[in-house]
Amino acid sequence: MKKIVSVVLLVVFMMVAIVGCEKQPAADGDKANKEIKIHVGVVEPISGAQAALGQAEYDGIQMAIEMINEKGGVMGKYPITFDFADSQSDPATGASEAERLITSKGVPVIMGSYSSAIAASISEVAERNKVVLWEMSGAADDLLQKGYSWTFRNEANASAWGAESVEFIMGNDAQIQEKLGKSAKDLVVAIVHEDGPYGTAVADGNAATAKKYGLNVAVNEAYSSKSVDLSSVIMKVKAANPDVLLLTSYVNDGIMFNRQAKELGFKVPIMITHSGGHSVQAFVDGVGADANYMLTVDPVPCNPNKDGFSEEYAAIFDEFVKRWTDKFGVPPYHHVEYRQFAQTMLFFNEIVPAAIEASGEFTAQSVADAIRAADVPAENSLCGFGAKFSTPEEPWVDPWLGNKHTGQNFKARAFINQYFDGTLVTVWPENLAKEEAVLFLPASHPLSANK
Amino acid sequence: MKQNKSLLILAILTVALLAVYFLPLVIFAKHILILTLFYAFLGTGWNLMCGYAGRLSLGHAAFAAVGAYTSIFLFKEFNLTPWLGMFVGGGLAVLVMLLIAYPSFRFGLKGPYFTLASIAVAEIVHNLLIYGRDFTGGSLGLSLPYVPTSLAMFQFDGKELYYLVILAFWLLAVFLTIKMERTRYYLEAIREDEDAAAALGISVNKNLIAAACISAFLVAVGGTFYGQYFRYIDPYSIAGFSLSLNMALVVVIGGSGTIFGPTIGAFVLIPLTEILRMSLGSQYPGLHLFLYGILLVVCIIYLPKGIASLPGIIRARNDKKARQLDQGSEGVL
Amino acid sequence: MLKIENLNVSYGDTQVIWDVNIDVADGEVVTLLGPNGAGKTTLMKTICGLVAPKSGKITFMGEDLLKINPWDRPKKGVVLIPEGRKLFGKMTVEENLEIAAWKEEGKKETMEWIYETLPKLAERRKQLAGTLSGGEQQMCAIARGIMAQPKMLMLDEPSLGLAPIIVEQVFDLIQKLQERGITVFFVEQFVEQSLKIAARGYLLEGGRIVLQEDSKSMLNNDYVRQVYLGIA
Amino acid sequence: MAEKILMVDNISKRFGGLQATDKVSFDVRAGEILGIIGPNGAGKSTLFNLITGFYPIDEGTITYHGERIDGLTPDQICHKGITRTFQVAKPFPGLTIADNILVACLPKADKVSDARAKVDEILKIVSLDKKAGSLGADLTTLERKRLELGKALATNPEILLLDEVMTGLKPKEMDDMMELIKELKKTKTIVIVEHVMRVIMNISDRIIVLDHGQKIAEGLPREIAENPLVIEAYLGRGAKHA
Amino acid sequence: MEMLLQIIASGLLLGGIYALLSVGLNLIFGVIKIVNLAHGDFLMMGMYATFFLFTLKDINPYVSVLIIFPAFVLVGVLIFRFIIKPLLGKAETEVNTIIATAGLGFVLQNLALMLWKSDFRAIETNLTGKSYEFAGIMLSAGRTWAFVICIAIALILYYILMKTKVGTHIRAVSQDTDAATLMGINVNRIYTLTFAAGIALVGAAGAIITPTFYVYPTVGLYFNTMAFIIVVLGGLGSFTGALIGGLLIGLVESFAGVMASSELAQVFSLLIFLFILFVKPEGIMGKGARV
Repeated sequence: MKKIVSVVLLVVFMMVAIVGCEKQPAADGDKANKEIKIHVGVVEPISGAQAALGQAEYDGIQMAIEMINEKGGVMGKYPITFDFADSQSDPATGASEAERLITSKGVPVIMGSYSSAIAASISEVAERNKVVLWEMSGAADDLLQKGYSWTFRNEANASAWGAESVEFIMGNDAQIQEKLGKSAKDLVVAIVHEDGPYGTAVADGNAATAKKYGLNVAVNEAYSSKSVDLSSVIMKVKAANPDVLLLTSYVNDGIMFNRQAKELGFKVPIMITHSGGHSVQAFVDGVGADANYMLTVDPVPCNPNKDGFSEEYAAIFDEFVKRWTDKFGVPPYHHVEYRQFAQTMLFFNEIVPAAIEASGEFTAQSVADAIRAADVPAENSLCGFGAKFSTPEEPWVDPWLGNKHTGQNFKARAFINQYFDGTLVTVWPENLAKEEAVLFLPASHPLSANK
Repeated sequence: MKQNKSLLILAILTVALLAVYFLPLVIFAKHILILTLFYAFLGTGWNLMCGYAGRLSLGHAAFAAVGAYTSIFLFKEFNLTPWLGMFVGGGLAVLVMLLIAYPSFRFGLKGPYFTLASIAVAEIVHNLLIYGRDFTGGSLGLSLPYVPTSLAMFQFDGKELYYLVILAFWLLAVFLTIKMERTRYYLEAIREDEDAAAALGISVNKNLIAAACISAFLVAVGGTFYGQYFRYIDPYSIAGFSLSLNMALVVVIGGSGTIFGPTIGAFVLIPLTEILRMSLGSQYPGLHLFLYGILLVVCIIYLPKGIASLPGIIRARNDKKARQLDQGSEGVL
Repeated sequence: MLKIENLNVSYGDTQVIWDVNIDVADGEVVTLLGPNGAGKTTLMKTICGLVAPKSGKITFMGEDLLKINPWDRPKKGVVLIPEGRKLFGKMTVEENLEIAAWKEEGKKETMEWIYETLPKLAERRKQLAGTLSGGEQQMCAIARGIMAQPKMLMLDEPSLGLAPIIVEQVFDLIQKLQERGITVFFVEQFVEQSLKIAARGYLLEGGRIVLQEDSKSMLNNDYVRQVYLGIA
Repeated sequence: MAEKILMVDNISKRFGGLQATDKVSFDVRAGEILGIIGPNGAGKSTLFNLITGFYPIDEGTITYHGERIDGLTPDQICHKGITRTFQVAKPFPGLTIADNILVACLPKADKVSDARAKVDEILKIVSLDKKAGSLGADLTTLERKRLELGKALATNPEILLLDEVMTGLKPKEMDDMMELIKELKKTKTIVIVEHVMRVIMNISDRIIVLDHGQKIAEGLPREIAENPLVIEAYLGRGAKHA
Repeated sequence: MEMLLQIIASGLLLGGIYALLSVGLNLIFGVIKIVNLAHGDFLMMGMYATFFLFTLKDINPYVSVLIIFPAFVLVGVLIFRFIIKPLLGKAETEVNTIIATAGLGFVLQNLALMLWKSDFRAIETNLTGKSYEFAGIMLSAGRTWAFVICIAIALILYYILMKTKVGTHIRAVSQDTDAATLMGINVNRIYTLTFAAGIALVGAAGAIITPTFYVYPTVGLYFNTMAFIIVVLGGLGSFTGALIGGLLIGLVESFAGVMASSELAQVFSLLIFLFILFVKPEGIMGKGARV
């Protein structure tokens, strides 16, 4: 029985030996030492269910850092280093790993983190440790409704994406009148979404905006993205015979929806999808030519008209596309890797220099101050919109659902992109649009109800 | 094991683990220790029903989820301190357990059938948590409102107090297990032979249901701790299959149906997974879990009764050697 | 034919068979008697390979049986009809018989003989074995053993749980087996009836052979009379 | 005549097509040893299973000290004071012998320590004190039988139902066991199912004979031994010619 | 009315897929009586194999079954020999096989992750997205074929089990291993064979569903629970039962999905599962029923 005690003790002390008795890194940096080291933590899921997109995001972040470092680093003199951790697609593991990066590696900033659920758990850790979470993809609205002061999101919240698609339809009233013989506000709408935080938030935006315009929402159906069968969802939607389908899904279920919709003979005049599953290469690989003319709502403009960017950023954009294509053999998919690239760029090119200039140091406090003080013009962000963040004192109230968001970039918006020849191109808003939007699925598309 | 001996071991371990508290550990090491004790605690709860009574459940995450969701919901909506919410959650978990345990034991559901039923129940809870998004936050889960360190509200800024709390929970759970000597014997008897146990005046159903309820209650309390510690819960983490499986792994690898087996298992497996992930996870995605899987398989093949059986095996081997030496040239067999 | 020398068998630390020596000659009917738990079933299982001995030797027709895989022993001619019949309850009677017939040669003839000898079975050949009555099940079990065309058939308590009239039929059947040239080695609790059809008997007590005699002397043995026949 | 403490009245039990117990009635009197005999499959063990609540009875009643006990669960019946052993001994294989006995002592002990105190005493009675540390799985037949008896004794019953405690024992061991049972008789009432005629004739005060689920005879040992019906049922056809 | 028929048709086709997935599991669970938690992960491996055979060698998924089946037989034999067999026949067998196969699941999932990354991969064959139309009812081409193949496999298995010698031996072993040994059956060989066949069948199922599905390292997780539910529902070792169980669950999910919510569809099938487990644990077709 002594052995039981000894096993446990042995393990405790082994652990102490392995991870324990290092010196606590000085998390806040030594203020006397003015040497500025830019070291951040990156958390993405590269194993588990969400690994596919998590890996792509991580690649995007790495490429941005690589490009900045080639030029000597931030402001040309402070090279960026980072520690990476795998969240294993699990919120609790994400939180653990973020905590490890913060406490063992002393990072003042965490970047990441792919899913809204993981973002939610990491934001707790960031808040407790007073470390900045620069959230680049967790889009669910709830994330910033808790009054946290250390989590910042540059992108539009998910309900804004949902609002955007309805606004886009309403903006095309004349065309609808002509084609369907009824006014936009008489359209019958079906909302279908995966039941994760992101899909739910997008659908909330869909529904709230549709309600605002008095549209008839015939179906609002959630399903699990892990489901192996969507035929019942499709049958339900088909029975409602909608004019518009607003769909939010991940890649796997996006592919499956497309396949099963074809199999079940579902047809619809207008179909708008909301990023996630539809704006990535794997989707195009999965559905082939069916991707063409699909409209997607994304938080970034995809292959936009570069006239909207400053010269410097237009050059960075070109450089990124070239590098990515060279490295991976395919052009970058904007919804994932470009998004991360753009926001990483924004952070190190606009926010961090401001922080260093203001305080002479790179700490969580200085970065947070710089984010709150930032007012980045749209042309200096590859995201296509400027940056100005709400604070706990002055939260931003979204006009669709009326929720208060702190740390949200309230200049952020969503974009309408459309597939042409397998490439996603910005079609809305007009200043970044490269092509004109095709609102109605052309008759050649297998899901089209149009003649 | 005699009760006093077990209590002595528990005391030594507690003192040792308290001593660790004063070591200058980096925060992450403390985090691992907290996780380890958390799993040791859950495992101890799981062990009562699944180890002693031999009813293998792979759905205990359902009870952790009921505990965590209840206490956090009450905290958020009614500002009820989780110290009390914990008991409400535990009570609800017991109710859920009764819903499955009563018919299971009544209809004599055993072996893999019971295990599958437990998985089904956890899946149902998982799906309902997502479906009931108006109350549960759906798949995004629930976050705790931020409160600065407050003993009354079970919220602390550093790791230290969480460590002490989970140490206390673990201590109580193990202490309870030791003190439930009579029930433990009954459960073992039931596991070994239900009819023989009944013939000796042991109420099979009553004891099984009692064990199941205590087990569910402890795991639900663990769920509340999880919620308070991470300040965030979502169906995937707390009602998912992996939490259920981890509870079972910790106990089976440690030694199921023994007082300290779950603790040993947790102290071996949890630091191991964390260290594996820390050292390999970011460079080679998947490698750490790949190795972990291999380790589980090897461990189960060579130590089918868990690590706790190791001293016994070594002793038996020594005895055998000694006997062979005694027999000298006779030892042809 | 069968020769068991110094056989010792243990379950874990507990030895249940001690230095047992048994000989069965070709064509003989031999019975193994003894109280429940004396180790008779264990001995039978050891011969068939369901239990591995600790030490000792079992030879069958000059061949070392212990070197042969348990599942190959029926092909050597050693077949056991286990205690409790162990029929495949979810299979038909015919399937149960078929399964034991490992060789094609003589299969048809054997089956015909069985159906002739046991007309009840012939009637129920398409019925699931699990739905037969106890006596029919025992007959089916014996028939199944015969289908393997054994040189030596071993039966473990064939009369267990059967009505006296059925027990009689079982004993009749055993005698018919002998007429067919099959060596029979069987375990029984009906001492008197067993000794009437067997040429010789062994008495196993506490894992040891305590008596081995021809049937007649055994029937007259005081000890046997007193302990097993209840005749003071 | 001693008090009739257990009365079995007209009980029947059917399993599918098999009438395992057919309108059996008898009573058990305080302080006696009642022997139950019959060929294998006669329904002796089923009878025990019915009395101790392992199977629900189809019809009839069982009364113990004036109280109906049919319908109670096995553990409740054990608490009333009736304990049985199993024909195939059921040790708890994963527990030590001492713990086997301890488990049996526990239900009627106030404290675990009280039960523990009783263990040694019972181990001595059944001569297993030297094996206390072995696992239940590692016992010989005799030891299993003894353990079975020890466990039953540990529950301190008024009526002890013994199911074939002699089988597998050598004559010398049987004698020891018989002595033990006679010793127990001083404090307990015993119902014993047994195969070995010598034993049953020797120790029983009364005997009932079952065949095919029916009671075919009841009486003193001497009467039973001479009953031709019994001889035929029990010894089979051959006995007639003996 | 058309809607109703469509719901039934879709439900049946889904059920066919479910039944197909659980055939291999049924064999293993029914004969060796162990819970193979890595079942879904072997399905995943089968899907990857199909994917690569199709994309790299241009082999039609249905044809690739001819390659996958024997390859998986080999894998099954090795896994049985080195992982499962050492665990059999002990008091802890039931728990330990669950833990060991869970570990095996970790190994397979992460092996796939390391080898092939975590991307979703899907192939497009001439059946993908196609359907057959019958009086306004749409039948997914891929699923219809999967359904037909499932029935065919069930029939072949039925034939093998009922009419061939090895099939009889498998049934004998599943009922009583000792008696089977006494009848001259090598139980170990039958176990190996059954396990290997079970693994190969799930690998083949992977090939058959690939045209209508997609693969990624953890795709097996969802199927696992479903497959077990169906096996238990139908009754162990009963292939007609598994088929009926699969169809039942397919119908339940189809109806629940349309009438209530697709999110609740699984809850409904789980509740039915629990109900059957409690009141008729031998399964719908269990007890006395023929294989």
